[in-house]
Amino acid sequence: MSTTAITPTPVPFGRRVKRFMADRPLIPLIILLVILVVILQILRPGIVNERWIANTIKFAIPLAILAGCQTMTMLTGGIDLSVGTVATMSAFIMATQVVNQDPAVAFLLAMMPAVLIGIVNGIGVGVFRVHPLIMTLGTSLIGTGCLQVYQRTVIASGAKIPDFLAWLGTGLTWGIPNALLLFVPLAALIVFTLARTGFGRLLYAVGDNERATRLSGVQYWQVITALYVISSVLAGITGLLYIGLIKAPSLSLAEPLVLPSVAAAVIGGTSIFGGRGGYTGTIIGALILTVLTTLLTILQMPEGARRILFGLIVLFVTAAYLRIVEER
Amino acid sequence: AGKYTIGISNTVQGNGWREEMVCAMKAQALASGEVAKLNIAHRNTDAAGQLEDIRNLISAKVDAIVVNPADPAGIKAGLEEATKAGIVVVAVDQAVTEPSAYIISNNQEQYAYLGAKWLFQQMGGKGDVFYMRGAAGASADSDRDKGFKKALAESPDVKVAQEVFTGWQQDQAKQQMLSFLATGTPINGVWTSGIDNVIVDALVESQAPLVPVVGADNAGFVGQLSSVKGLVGAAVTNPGSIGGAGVTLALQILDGKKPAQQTVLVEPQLWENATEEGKAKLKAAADPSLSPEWPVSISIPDWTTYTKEQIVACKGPGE
Amino acid sequence: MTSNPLLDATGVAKNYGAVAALRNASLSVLPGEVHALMGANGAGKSTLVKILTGAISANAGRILIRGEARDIRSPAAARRAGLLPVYQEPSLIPDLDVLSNLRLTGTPVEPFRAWVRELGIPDLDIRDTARDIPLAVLRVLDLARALAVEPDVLLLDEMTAALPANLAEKVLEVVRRQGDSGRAVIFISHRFVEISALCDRATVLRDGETVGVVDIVPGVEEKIVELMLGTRIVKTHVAARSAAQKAAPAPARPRLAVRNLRVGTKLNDVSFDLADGEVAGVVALEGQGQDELFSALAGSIRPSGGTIEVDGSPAKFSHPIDAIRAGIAYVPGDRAEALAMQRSVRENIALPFSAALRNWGPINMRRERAKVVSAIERLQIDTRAQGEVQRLSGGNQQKVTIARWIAADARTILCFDPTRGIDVGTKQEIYHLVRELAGNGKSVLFYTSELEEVQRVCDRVIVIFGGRVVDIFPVEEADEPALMRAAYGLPRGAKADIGILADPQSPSSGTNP
Amino acid sequence: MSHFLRRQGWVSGLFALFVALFIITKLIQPAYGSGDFGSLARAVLPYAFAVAAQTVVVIAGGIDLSVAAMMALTSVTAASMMAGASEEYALFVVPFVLAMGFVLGAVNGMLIVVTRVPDIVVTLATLFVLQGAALLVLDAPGGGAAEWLKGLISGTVPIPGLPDSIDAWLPKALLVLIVCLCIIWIPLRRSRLGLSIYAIGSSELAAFRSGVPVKRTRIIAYALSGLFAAMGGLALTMSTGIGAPIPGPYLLASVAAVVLGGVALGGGKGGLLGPIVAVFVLRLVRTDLTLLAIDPNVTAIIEGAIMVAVVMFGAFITMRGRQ
Ligand SMILES: Nc1ncnc2c1ncn2[C@@H]1O[C@H](COP(=O)(O)OP(=O)(O)OP(=O)(O)O)[C@@H](O)[C@H]1O
Ligand SMILES: Nc1ncnc2c1ncn2[C@@H]1O[C@H](COP(=O)(O)OP(=O)(O)OP(=O)(O)O)[C@@H](O)[C@H]1O
Ligand SMILES: [Mg+2]
Ligand SMILES: [Mg+2]
Repeated sequence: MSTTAITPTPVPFGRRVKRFMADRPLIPLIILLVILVVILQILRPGIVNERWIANTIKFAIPLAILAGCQTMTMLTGGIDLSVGTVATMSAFIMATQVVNQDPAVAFLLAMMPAVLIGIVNGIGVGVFRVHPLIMTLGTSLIGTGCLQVYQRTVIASGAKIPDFLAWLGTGLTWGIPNALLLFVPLAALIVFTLARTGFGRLLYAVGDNERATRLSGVQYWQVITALYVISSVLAGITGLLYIGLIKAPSLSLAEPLVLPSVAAAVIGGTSIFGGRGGYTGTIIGALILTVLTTLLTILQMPEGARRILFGLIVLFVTAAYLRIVEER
Repeated sequence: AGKYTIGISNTVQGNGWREEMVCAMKAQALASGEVAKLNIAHRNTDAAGQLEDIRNLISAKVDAIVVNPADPAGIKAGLEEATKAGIVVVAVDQAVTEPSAYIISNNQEQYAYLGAKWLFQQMGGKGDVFYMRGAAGASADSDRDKGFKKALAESPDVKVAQEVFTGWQQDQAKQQMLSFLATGTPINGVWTSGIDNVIVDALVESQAPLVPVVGADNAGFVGQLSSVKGLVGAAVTNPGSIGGAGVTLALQILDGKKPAQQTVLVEPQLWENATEEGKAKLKAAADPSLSPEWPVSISIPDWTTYTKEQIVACKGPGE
Repeated sequence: MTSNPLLDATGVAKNYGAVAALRNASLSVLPGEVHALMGANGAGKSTLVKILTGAISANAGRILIRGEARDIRSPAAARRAGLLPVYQEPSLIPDLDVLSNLRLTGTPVEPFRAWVRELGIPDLDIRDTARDIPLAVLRVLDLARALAVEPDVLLLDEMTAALPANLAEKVLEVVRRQGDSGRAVIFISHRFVEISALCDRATVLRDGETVGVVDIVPGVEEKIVELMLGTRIVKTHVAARSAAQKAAPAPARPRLAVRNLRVGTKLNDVSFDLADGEVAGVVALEGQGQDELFSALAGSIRPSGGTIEVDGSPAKFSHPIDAIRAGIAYVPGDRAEALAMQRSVRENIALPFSAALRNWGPINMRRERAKVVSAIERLQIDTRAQGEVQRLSGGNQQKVTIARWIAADARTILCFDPTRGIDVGTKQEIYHLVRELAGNGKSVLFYTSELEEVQRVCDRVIVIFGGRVVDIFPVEEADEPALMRAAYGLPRGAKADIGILADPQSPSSGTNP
Repeated sequence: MSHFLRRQGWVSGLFALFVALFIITKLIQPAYGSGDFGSLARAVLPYAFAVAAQTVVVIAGGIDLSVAAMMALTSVTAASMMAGASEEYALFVVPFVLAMGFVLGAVNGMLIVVTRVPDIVVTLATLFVLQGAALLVLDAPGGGAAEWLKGLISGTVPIPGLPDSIDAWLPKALLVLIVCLCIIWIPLRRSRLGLSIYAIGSSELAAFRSGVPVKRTRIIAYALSGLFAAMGGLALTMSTGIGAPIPGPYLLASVAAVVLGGVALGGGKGGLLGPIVAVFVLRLVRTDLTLLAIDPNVTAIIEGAIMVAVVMFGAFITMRGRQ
C-alpha cells in the first residue's frame, strides 16, 4: 500500500524504449533476427556470406507464404492445417502431369485440388460452422488419401520438375534468389490487402466480433469462403515453388512446414484468437525460424537436445515479444 | 483363382520405398495365382497401432500375415496371438523378436556398412564425412548406425564432420546440406540414409566441389549417378520389393514348404560409378520411368515372379 | 454521524498506458449508508469499483476497510474482506447452470432463492444455463447472489441500467433496505430519480478525480450535474421538444409498415407504421417481445408470420444485409454486440462500407477519412483512445455504434435503448441527434427503458405488452403514469399503484445530518 | 435446459452409432466375438487416455498439442526404467511415471500462465521439448515392461456369479480404462475444482470475478492432462512392452475425438463420456475397414470424410435447433 504523488514523473529510459518498441512491434523482431544471425556467425565464423543468405531466403519463402495463409486465417480466429497437403498435392500433380501435358494445362490441373479444398474448407467453416481446426484437418486427411490413390495411377509416368519452377525455386540472379520475384509482389499484395482493402478490414473485424459484422451487413460465409480459397490457392502456389526448390516430389513434401507456419505467424505477432496481427511480422517470424533451424543443425549436440532447444527458443521468443508489445 | 487370404500390415505411408513394398506385395500375390484376397492395413502409426491392425487381421481370419514391423519387439504380443490362431506370420524388412515368426529382411546393418566402407575407400581412408542419418529413434536408423560405426572403426582416420538427422525428409535434408555447405567447412564425402538425390542437387546448385556421395538405389539417385558430370557415388540396394519376397515366403509356408531357417536375409548390393563394371550395373538398373523415390530394384531374383508392368500397375488379386 | 467509515479509499490512480482512467479518486462510505457514485461517461466509476474489489490493481492509492489498510488483490480477497460487487457486465459463468454458479462462489442456495423471489422473479429454474437467461434477469441474479452472502459493502455498478421499470423498482426497494441493517451500498447510476429516491450521499467523479461529496437533498441535482460536467456543458435540463421541431403531417405512404408481425412465442401480433421524419418510441417491460421485434426488423431473425413493408413494397429479410440494403440500420442495446473491440474507431465506423462484395477492393482512404471524421465530429466522440474501441468509455462506445449509421446515411435507424448507462450530457447529445435526424427526414424507432425519454425524443409511442401492441399514444398524452399503466397492460385511464417510480417527487428516505 | 438435453442427446447419438457399427461388424464377420472385442478395448486404451488428456484442457478453454509427445516421454521413461529390472520394481515405476506426467503437465500450465503466450503455442513448444527429452531417454525404441503390467490389460476378468459368456465380454483393458478414468473424473466433476475448470473455459473474466483462482485452475487442468497422458504412455508400454521415442498418431486423433464427442473447442462445455465413446466408434470403424479389406489408400479418405461429415452433421443439427 503506497501513496504515490500524482504529479507526472519523467518516464524512465527503459520504459521509453519499451513503449517505442511496443508501438513498432517489428523492431524487436528484427533485433532478435539479427541476434540469432550474430550468434550463428560467432559459432561458425564466416558462415554469414552471400550464399548463406540466399539459401536462407530461399527456404524461408515457402514457409513465409504458408505462414501468410495462417496469418490470414488466424485473423478470423481460424487456422488452416490443410496447407501442407494442398501444397504437396499441387506440387506432386504438377511434377507428374507435366510429363505428358502442356505446362499450362498441368498448372491448371495442379491448382484444381487447391481451389476445391479451399471451397470445401470455406463452406464447412463459413456455412456449417465447423471448427476450422477440425475442418482443415479433415480435408487434409481426405486430400492425402486422394493423393495416394492418384499416386498409384502415375507410378509409371515418372516425374519431372519444369525448368521454370526449378529456375524460380533454386536459381539466383546476381546472387539474389529468383524466388523473390514471386514473393515480393505476393507479400506486398497480402500486406496491402490486409491494411487497405475492404476484404482485409473484414478479416480483422470478423475475427474480433462476428456478431457485430453481421449487424453491419457482413455475410460471414462469403468472407470465410473467400478467405479459405485464397489460403488454399496461396498454398498451391507455395507447393509449386517448393517443388522447384526441393526437386523431388513425394507424398509428404510440404507436410513438415505446417506446424512451423503456425509458429511463424504467432512469433510474428498474430493472435491465434483473431482480430490482431499482420503479415510483415509473419515474414520476419519465418526468417527467424529458418535461421534457428540452421543454428540448431550447426550445433553439435544430440538430436534430443536440439529439439529441446528449439522448443525452448520458440517459447522464449514468443513470450519476450508479447512482453514487449503488450507493454501499454 | 487362389485359395488364400493374406493380411498385410505396414505403418509408414506416403514414402516411395514403402509404396513400392506394398505394390510388390500386391503384384506378387497376383502373379502367384494362389491368393484370393489381400487384406491390407497400411497407414502411419506406431507399434501400438500396428498391434491393433494385426489383431484386426486376426479377426478377419486371414491365412497369413506379412508385416513390416514398426518395432521388432513392440508387436510381439500380436504376432504370438496370430501364430496361436494358426496364422503364418512373416516379417519383412526388419527382424522381429517373436520366435514363431518367419523373417525375410534386408540387412540394414550391412546396408550401412557396405556403403560406408566403399565411401571411406573413395576418400582414401581419411578425411571428413557428413553423416546424414534417418529419423531419430527409428529402429532401422539405429541398425544402420551400427553398420556405419563399424566401418568407421575400420577407418580410424575418417572423422565425422557433422551428424544430422534428416528425418527421411527431403526438404529438411536439403536445407541441412545447404546450410552446412554455406559454413565452408571442407568435407570429403557424404553418407546419406537414402535421402540422396536432393543432396546431389544441393551440391550442384551451390557449386560446391562434388565429393563422393553414398545413397540408396532410388530411381532419382541412380539416374544422377549416370548423368551428373563429375559425381562419384554409390547406390546401395535396399529393395522395396522385399515385400513381394515376403508374400512368396508366406505362400511357401502355407503350401507346407518351410524354409530351413526362420530368418532369411537379403544381402544388399553396391552399385558404384567409379569403375566401368559398376557403371554397367548402374546403367542396367537405371529406370527413368519410375518415380524418383522408388528403388529401382523392383524385383528380387528367386523370390519374386511378377513383371515390371505388374508392380507398376500396383494391383492385387481381385482389383 | 459518529461512526468511522466502513470503506475509505484515497488517492486512487490507474493508468492504461497513456490513458489515465483514474487520477486521484477518493471515496468514503459510512455504515448504513447508500452512497451514490456519480460521474459522466468515462469518469472512472467502473474503474474505481474494479479496483476496490480486486478485479484490477491500482497504480497508486490507499484503501482502508474499517480503518485497516487492506491489500485486495483478487475478487476472492474482496469477498473475504466483505466487499461484494455487481459489475456493469454480468458475471455468471455462461455455460454453467445457476446452481453450479452458486456452488462455484460458495453462495448459500436458500437465501439466494429468497432474494430472487424478493427481487421479482418468482419462477426461476436454477438448473437453467446462464447463457439461456435474458440479460435483465442475469443482472438480478448477480445481485441476489451478492445479497445472499450478506456483504458489508455492496457495490452496484449501473445495476438498474439494463432493467425494465418493474425489476428496477424491486431492486431499489431491496437496496434501500440494505442501508437499514448497518451495511453500506455503493450505488452507481445515471438516473437522478433513483439517486434521489435511494441515496444518502453522493461522491462525484470527473475525469478520474473526486470533485465533490454532496448530501442528497431535494434540488441537489443541479449541483451534481455542475460537478460532473464542470464547464463542459451549460447547466440546463433538456428543453422539451419545441413545437417547430415536430414532424410534418405524415405522408400518405409510410416508410415502414409492420402488419401482424409474429416471432416465435415472444412476439404475437404487432402492427404499426413509421413515417419519414418521425421518431416512434417503443415502451415495454422486460421480455415483452421488444427484442424480437427489433431483431426481426433488423433482419437478424426471421419472423414466423406477418409482413413488413418498406416504402410500400413488401420486404423479406433473411440477413441484416437485406435490411441495410432497404436503408434500415440497427443499433443494439448491448455495445459488445455491435463493436469490434480491438479495432479502431475509424474501422468500426467504416465497417458497413466494406460489407458488400463490390466494396472488398481497395479503400479510398481519403474519402473514408472525411466521412468518419465528420461522423465523429457530429457525435463529439472522445477520440483520445481511438486506436482500440475497447479503451473508450461506455458512452463513447455507444456513440460509435450510432456514428456508423450516420456515416452510412441510413434512412431508418432502430435504436434499442441507446442511452443505457450513459451520462446526462451524452444523453442530451443523443436526444438532439435523434431529433436532428428526424428533422432531416430520417425515421427512428426508439426503444427506451427510461420512460422520461419518451417525452424528450418521440413523436408517438408504441406500447407493447405480452408480444402485442396494447396502445399507440401521441406524445402529448404519454406522461409517465400513463405509459407505466399501459406497459403493465392496463387499459388507458385506469388507476393503479405502481411504486416509487410513479412519483419521482416523493421525498427521499435519507435525511442527512 | 435445452443445452443439457442437446449434449446428452449427442452422447446417446454417438452411442447408438457405436451399437449400429457393432451390428454391422457382426454382419461383416459373423465370427466376431468376445476375443475380438478385447482387441478393440486394447486398441482403444492409449487413444482413450490421450483423448481424456485433451478433453480436460479443452473444457478449460485451452488445447494441448503436447499430448502425444508426453505419452512418448512417459512411455520411454517407464520402459527404460523397467528394462531388466525386477517385477516388483515396476510397482515403483508406475506411480513415478504418473507423477512425472502430472508435474510436467503442471509445468505446461505454469508456462502458459506465466508467459501469457497462447496455449497452442506453449504446448507446440513443449511438444518439441518433450520429444527431445524422449529421445534423450531412449534414442531408439526399446526398454521393457514388467510381465504383471502387461498382463494387466490382456484377457478378461472372471467376476464371480457371472456366467463365463458374459465375463468374456469384459476385457481387462476396458476395466482398467473405466477404473482409471472414473477414479479421477467423477470426484473431479463433482468438486468445486471441476466447476472451476468448466468456469475458466466458459468465461475467464466471469470466472475471475466469481472468485475462481484462474491461474491455479488452469495449471491443475494441464497437470491432469499430463496425468492422463502419462496413463496413455503407460498403456503404450503395457501393450507393446517397449517404449518408442517418436510420438504416435495420438495428437490429431485426440483433437478429432474431442470434437466428435461433443466437447466444444473453446471450452466450458461437454464431458468425458462423449469423447471416449467417439474413440470406440473411430477404432471400430478401422476394424470394419480392415474386415472389409478396403483399399488402404481409400481408408484415409473415409476416415477424413467421417470426421468432417459427423462434425458437419452436428453443426447442422445445432443450426436447426437454433431456428
Ligand atoms: N482496459 C482499458 N484500457 C484502456 N482504457 C480504459 C480501459 N478501461 C477503461 N478505460 C478508460 O478509463 C476511463 C474510465 O472508464 P470507466 O469504465 O471507469 O468509466 P465509467 O465512469 O464507468 O463510464 P460509464 O459511465 O460510461 O460506464 C475511460 O476513459 C476509459 O476509456
Ligand atoms: N470505406 C468507406 N468509408 C467511408 N465512406 C465510404 C467508404 N466507402 C465509400 N464510402 C462513401 O459511402 C457512400 C456510398 O459508398 P459506395 O461505395 O456504395 O459508393 P457508390 O457511390 O455506390 O460507388 P460505386 O457504385 O462505385 O461502388 C459514398 O458516398 C462514399 O463516399
Ligand atoms: Mg461504468
Ligand atoms: Mg465504463
